Parts: sequence; structure tokens; C-alpha cells
Amino acid sequence: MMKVVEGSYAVAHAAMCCSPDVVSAYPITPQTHIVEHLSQLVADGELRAEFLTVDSEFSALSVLVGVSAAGGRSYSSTTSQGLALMYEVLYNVSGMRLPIVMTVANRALSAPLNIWNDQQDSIGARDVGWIQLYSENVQEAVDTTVQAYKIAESLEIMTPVMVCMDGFILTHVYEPVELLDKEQVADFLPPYRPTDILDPQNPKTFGAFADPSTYTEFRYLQYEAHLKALSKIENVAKEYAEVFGRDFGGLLDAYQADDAEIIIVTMGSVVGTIKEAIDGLRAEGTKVGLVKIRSYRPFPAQALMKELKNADVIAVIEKDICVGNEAALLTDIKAAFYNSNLRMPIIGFAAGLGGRDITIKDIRKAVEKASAARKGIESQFEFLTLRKEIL
Amino acid sequence: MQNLLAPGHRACAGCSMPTVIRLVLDAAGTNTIVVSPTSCLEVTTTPFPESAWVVPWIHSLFENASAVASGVEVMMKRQCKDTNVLVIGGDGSTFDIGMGSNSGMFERGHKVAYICYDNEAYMNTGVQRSGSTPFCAHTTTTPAGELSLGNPRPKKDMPAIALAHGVPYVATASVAYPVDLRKKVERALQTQGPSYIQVNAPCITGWTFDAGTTIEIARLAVETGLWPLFEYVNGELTEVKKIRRIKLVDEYLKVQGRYKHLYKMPGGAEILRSIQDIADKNIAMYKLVD
Amino acid sequence: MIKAGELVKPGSTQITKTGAWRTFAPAVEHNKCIKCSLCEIYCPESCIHQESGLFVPDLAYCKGCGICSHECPSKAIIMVLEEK
Amino acid sequence: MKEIRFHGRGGQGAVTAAELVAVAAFEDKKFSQAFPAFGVERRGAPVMAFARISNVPIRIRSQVYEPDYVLVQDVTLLDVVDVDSGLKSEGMIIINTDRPTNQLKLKTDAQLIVLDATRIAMEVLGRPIVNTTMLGAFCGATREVSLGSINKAIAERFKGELGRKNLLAIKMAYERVST
Repeated sequence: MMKVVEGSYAVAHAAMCCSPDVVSAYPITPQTHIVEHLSQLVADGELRAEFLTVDSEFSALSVLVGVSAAGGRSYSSTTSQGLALMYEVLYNVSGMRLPIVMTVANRALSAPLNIWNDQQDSIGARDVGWIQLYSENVQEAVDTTVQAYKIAESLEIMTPVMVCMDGFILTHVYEPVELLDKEQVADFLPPYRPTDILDPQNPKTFGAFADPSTYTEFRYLQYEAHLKALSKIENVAKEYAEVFGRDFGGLLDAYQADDAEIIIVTMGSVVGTIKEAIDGLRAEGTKVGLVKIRSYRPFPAQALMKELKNADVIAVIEKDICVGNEAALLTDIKAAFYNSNLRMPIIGFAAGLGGRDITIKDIRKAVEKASAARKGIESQFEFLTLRKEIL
Repeated sequence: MQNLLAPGHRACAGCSMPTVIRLVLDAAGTNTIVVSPTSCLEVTTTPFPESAWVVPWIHSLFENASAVASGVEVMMKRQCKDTNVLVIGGDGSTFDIGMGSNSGMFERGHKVAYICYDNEAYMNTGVQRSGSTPFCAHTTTTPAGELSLGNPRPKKDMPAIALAHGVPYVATASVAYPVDLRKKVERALQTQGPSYIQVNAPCITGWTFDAGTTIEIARLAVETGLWPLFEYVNGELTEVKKIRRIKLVDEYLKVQGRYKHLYKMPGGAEILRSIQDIADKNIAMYKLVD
Repeated sequence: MIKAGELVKPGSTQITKTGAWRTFAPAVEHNKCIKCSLCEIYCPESCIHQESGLFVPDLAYCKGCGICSHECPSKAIIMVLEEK
Repeated sequence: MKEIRFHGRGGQGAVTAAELVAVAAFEDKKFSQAFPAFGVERRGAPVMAFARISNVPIRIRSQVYEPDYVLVQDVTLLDVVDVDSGLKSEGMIIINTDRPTNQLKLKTDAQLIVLDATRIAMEVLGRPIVNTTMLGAFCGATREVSLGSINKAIAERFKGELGRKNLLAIKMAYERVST
């Protein structure tokens, strides 16, 4: 049933439909509404799960290590500083191949303290071995939550997933959302049945330490699981579309990209605003298109090349900055293209940092710069809206 | 005695920690899941692809064993399994880096028995000071020197911290008193809620003493009053192990390399007297002598 | 052979014979033994077992720490320099 | 697409008002979106919220800079916030006030609607919470959402006696601006 609800409620409802055994939570803006809603669902008896209020985000994810190793399905949600505090556990979860699903309500990192949206938090955790899926709107965050469990728990993947949704912009928006049906989700998502769990009847050692003679192979297997996830993510999205009738793309999604001369690449909620901008620009005769990255990890290099190969110029707009270099997605795309025969200019823009609004005007500015770059790149990376007057 | 810790592990010859684990597991039995933080215990018992653990065991990180155990305990409860959930960790994770997650586990009231094998410093990394290191012991980060007589601070009172959380079963134990240790583990496992047992566990490498004397050193800690054996149930002191013939701390200190500077350096004698004061205080407080 | 990423089997350190670490080996004079079992209890290597009523160290694992000898109340175990 | 900006003070329910407009519009078979101008403001501080109503799915996620409608829940905000900033000249601003209109010092050419929502709220709800009352006015003055749908949204949000009182407040405001 479609209903106007808050993004956080929709995602909490989706998590509930996945029937986690345990939810652990530590409050942090703008994630709080998600776990508040979940605790209410537990209090009302709609979700028969254990809800643990823990001492930190570090413990929130650590608790789930125990739950997952003991054979339970688990859920948590965090953002920003909380995700940073989890950093050590993030590696541990992926290294132990525990298929935990966590919503990241993307938010900027301190200092200076800022509670608003950008994606520096999850981008900073791009190398921790988790699959990262980004959502364009609330519905996609809902649908991706279910897909995430299916991907994470499939035995050939066994890799945790972060479902990234822009903080406030998606977590606090009220918009029409098709709320999921618990039974339909149960049909789509089989129960979690890991091959090994902590069980006195069949004792196993989890988390042994590996010396130089074996560590590499553990990492290789994770690397391989991510390669396998490339097709898994596509397949699960297709399967989901067949059952639920909604398709936001697999690894990526394209909008007006087929004949586009300028293609914008981006992730997250700014996709909608860019689509609006593209419609305006197209009406004026500018051939602009969009490729939305859903799966940032694993990085869909091949799929991207296929989608972008006919563009004259590529403009990457992203809500992160890798201080000391440029921005993450820009670097990744350039790296993916280097050994190919694709040689169009690729330029990048950091935008929307710390919650700075991204308007259609801003998108048009980026498109103008991209258009000019066809004749030669002036700057391959810049801050899209920089208030030079306060520098 | 059940052997739930297999031989072939890589602990130092003369280490007390494997004996502590063996005694704890013997008391707990096979229907047990153990969570361990990063420690000597972890690296010496689980070198991939081997494991000394006969019961299911999980290691995640240095500072999260209590949180992981909370998750395991919740899942056992959810599956209506009456499985013992134990944390076995060293003092570094217990007293210092894991304090936050320990506090959370205690406060949430999980039915987890937390066993700290306390060797009074970070031994896994090479004998650095921890919050558990006793007054004026030498460690590699509190070395004796012209301006230093070793660790300048007293040992953190971790049992008191557990008690302050309302942990219903709090006890100290010693590797030298296996019957007492086993009994306390059994009581901890019968407790509805968290329990905390702090076991004195001498480290031959970090404390430096003669080969073969590991257990004797632990016994001396008890007999001098420096390691009182007590038990608190629901916040009440319910049991104290009386000492038949109290010994001077000197007997305990002089046989350990970590205190040898106190016998050589100016000011050492005064420190030795104040360590005796610590023991005397314990003797009075816990009425260790009849 | 266990493959990378698989979970480790219980008690599998037994494939490593730590007896090679040893310099001194325990020698038990069984006639002095009072069967208190303290050697078995205190042994960090879990390697002293009762065999037909006698306490016998498993030299495949014994690291020669000497705890059994030191703790034996009847001095039935002595540590002897091992010829290798 | 119609864009609405709500001005209020923290605790006055501006965000709830935006949410209720979105719920009501959807009830009218339109697409809608509502979101707060996210801040760390506490009770009493000036806050904003936005809503969009459209016949097609709404994709844009930037804030509202050129609203069709502005709702001001507290006239004292006029002294500190440019409430009519970007307001379309063919648009409308609805202000809760008992001040004479010539004292409002607005820069906009847009149609001005004033009503003493506080008085209605005090009479009906017994509290100076005007967000629902203002929705009645919005509904009556703009007809962007139907009264029936607003009432349904209110009834779902506020149960029992509180819901009944809010419905009455909405009706009074609706009639006041409609006549």
C-alpha cells in the first residue's frame, strides 16, 4: 500500500519486514528516527526482535558480530561519527564474512561539527570490505534494504551491506512510499541459514588469527566475493523487480544517457534534482544524461564503461572530498577508464558538503563546465559551490 | 579433568593463562561459548588453521568482547538455548580499552560470565603498563629510571567498578587456588545476569620469575594479602578466603624481576613499605586473618 | 587441509607438537606419587594424563616449564636436562 | 508543481503542517513531498519546512527558493526572517496575525491573507498551537488540497478529542478565509 510516510519510518518498516532477530542501536542524528521507529515496532509487538540499546556505535555493531556468528539476522543503522567509531568493527565484520545489513544515513564528519548530509562518512569506509548501495529516494532505500539481505546472505557472497541514504534529505522527507508486505518479503528473502554458527554441538573457532602465510588468501576471497557480487546485485534487483514491480537499477541506472553528449555520474538523492535539471536542459537542446551509481562497492567498472562509452565528456558530481587528492568517485572512474580505449574528458565536482543544498542552477553550472571541457579540461576537479567571499 | 583446551597452543612455557582457561572450561563444561578479545590468549590459542579451543569460540576485536558476548547471549536466549556464554580476556581489554563495552554489558544485565585473567600489563605487545599494573611495577612503558620507580599509579579497582554497575556476582580468584576458582566459575554461571571474576595470572615473561614457580608466585600474591580472594553476591561481601599464615609482601616482590629496581634504587625501600601498606589495608578490610 | 576463510576445527592445535620447545623434561618417580593430580591440574599444556593410574606427561607437547615439578607436594617429578 | 514554505518557531509544528499537506495532497491523488529545513534549532527558534504538490512524481530534492505559497505561523518572524523571499508574485502568503496589514512591511506583490489563527487555536484547542489552524486557512485560500483530505490527514494524526478539536479549528479557519 502506498502511503505518505517519513523516510526513516519507511526504512524501519522495511527492516522489520526482513524479520531481524536483533536490532542494536545507538542514537545519532539523522539516524535516530529509524531506530526510534524500530523500537516502537518492537514495543507494539509488530516486530518480534530483540532491541538492544547499547553504549556506543562501536558496541552496536559489535553486538551484531555476536548475533550474526550465533546464526541470527541482524540490523543496525548509523551515520557519520558513528560510522567512524565503528570503523574497526566494519573490517572485522566483512573479514569474518558476517552478512550484517546496516543503513547509513549519510552525514558529514566533524570538524567542524555538522549534522547535515553529505557522503564523506560512507566514502571514508569504501575500503572496509562492505558492499555499499546508494539510494536515490525513500522507495529505493526501502527496496534496497530487502535486496541487501538477499545479497549479503547468499552463501557465495557472505558479505555485509551498507544501504546508504542521504541523511535528512531522505531520512526526514515525507513522500509517497509503497510499504512492504511482510509475507511477500518473507517469500522473497529466505531465512538466514549460515553453514557455520557458534554451536556447542558443533564447536568451531571464529576469528582465528592469520599470519603472512594465510592472510592474503582471506583477503583474496573477500575480493572474489565482491566480484561475484557484481552479478548478484544485478540479479537480485531483477528478481526483486519481477516480484515487487519496482526497479531502480542493479549496479547502476541511467537516465537519458543513450544519446547524451554530456553524462553526469553521481550517487544518492541528488539524482532526482539532476533528472529535473536534465529535463530542462534537454528542452533547450543540450544533450545531457545521467548515470546513477547504485553499487559503489563493488565498483561497477565494466558496467560504467558500457554506459558511458559514447559520451563526449563525463561530469562526476559527488558529496565527498578526499582531502589530499580529489573526490573518490572521480578517481575511481578515471582509474577504471585508464586501461581502456575511452579517452573522453572526465571532470569532477565536490558538491553538497555538510548539507549545502544542490540546486538545479548548480547542476547547470556543472554541465556548462563539462560542456566547455570538451574543448580542453580547464580544471579536472573543483568545488561546485564555493563561497569565495568567506575564504 | 576435562581437557577443553587442547595442547599444541603457543603460550610461553610456564604461562598461567592456559591453566586458568582449562580450569574455567572444566567448570563450565562443553555447553559453553567463549568470546575473547585480542590478547595473548587469542594469538597463542588460535593460529589459523589451528585452534586449541574445544568449545565454540569467537574473537572479534580488542575492545568489544562484552558487546559480542551480549549478541551471542541474546541469540541463545532467543533460541531458548541454555548455553553458558563466557568472556575470557586479559586485563588490558578488561580494565582499559574494553571498559565501554564492559560497562554496557554489565548495565544491560546480560547473562554473561566475564573472566579476566589478570597478568597486570599488556603482555601480548611486550609488557606495557595497563590500568591493572600494580604500584611501582616495572613495565616497558613505566620503566625504572633516574626519575622513575616504575608504574606511578595504583592498580585500578575493577571489581569495585563491576559492583558499582550492580553486577550480581563479583569475585576474585587465583590460578593457584583451582578449587576456589572452579567453584566461583560455577557460581558465576548460575547467576541470573552478568558476573565478573578477576583471576590473578602471573606472566613469566612480564613479571620475570624462575621457571616452574608460576603457581607459587600466584599463591604468594594471595598469602601476602596483595590479592585477596573474595566474593560479592548482590553487592554483599559473602566470602573471603582466610590466610592461615600471612607472609610479608617482600616474599612476593623479591622473586619478581618487575620489582627488582625497588631493591636497588634510592627510595625503593620506602616504596616497598607502601606496598606492604596496600597488603595491610586488604588484610584489615577483608579480615583475611582470623 | 583447511582452506582460507573456513572455520577452524576444535582442538586442532594438537597437530603442532610443542614438545620441541623443551630444554628440561619432567621425569616422574611414580612410587613417590600421592595421586593428588595437582600436576594435571596446573599443567598449562593440558598434557599430563592418568594412564593406568599413573600421571604421565605427554612429551609431544610438554614445553618443560617445570610447574608440575615445582608444585608436586611429594617431589615425585624432577626436571632433567634433555639429550636431543 | 506547487511549492509551499512554512515558517514557524521550533515547537509550533511547522514540520507537522508540511507533513499533513503532503499526506492530504496524496489523498487527493496527487504526488507530494514534505521536509524540514533541517537544523539544530530548539524550541522557540525560527524554523522552516517545505512541501511540494504535483501531478507527476516529484524528483527534485533541493529546498524551496521560489515558493507559490508561504505560511507564517508567527508574525514576529517577520522581524527576523525574510518570509516573502522568492515568493512568486502570483503566489500567496498567509500570515497568522492580529496586526493591521499595513504594518506587516512585506516586499512581495503576492496576495496577502491574514487571520488570527492564535485566537482560533486558543478558543478551540486552548493552546496557541496554530499549525493545523493555518492548514485550514491554506486549504480555504488556495484550494490546493481538499478540506476532506486535510481532515482525513488530521484524523489519522490526532486521535480522539484532540483530533476533533483540530478539525474544528481547521473548519473555522477555512471558513474565515473562504468568505
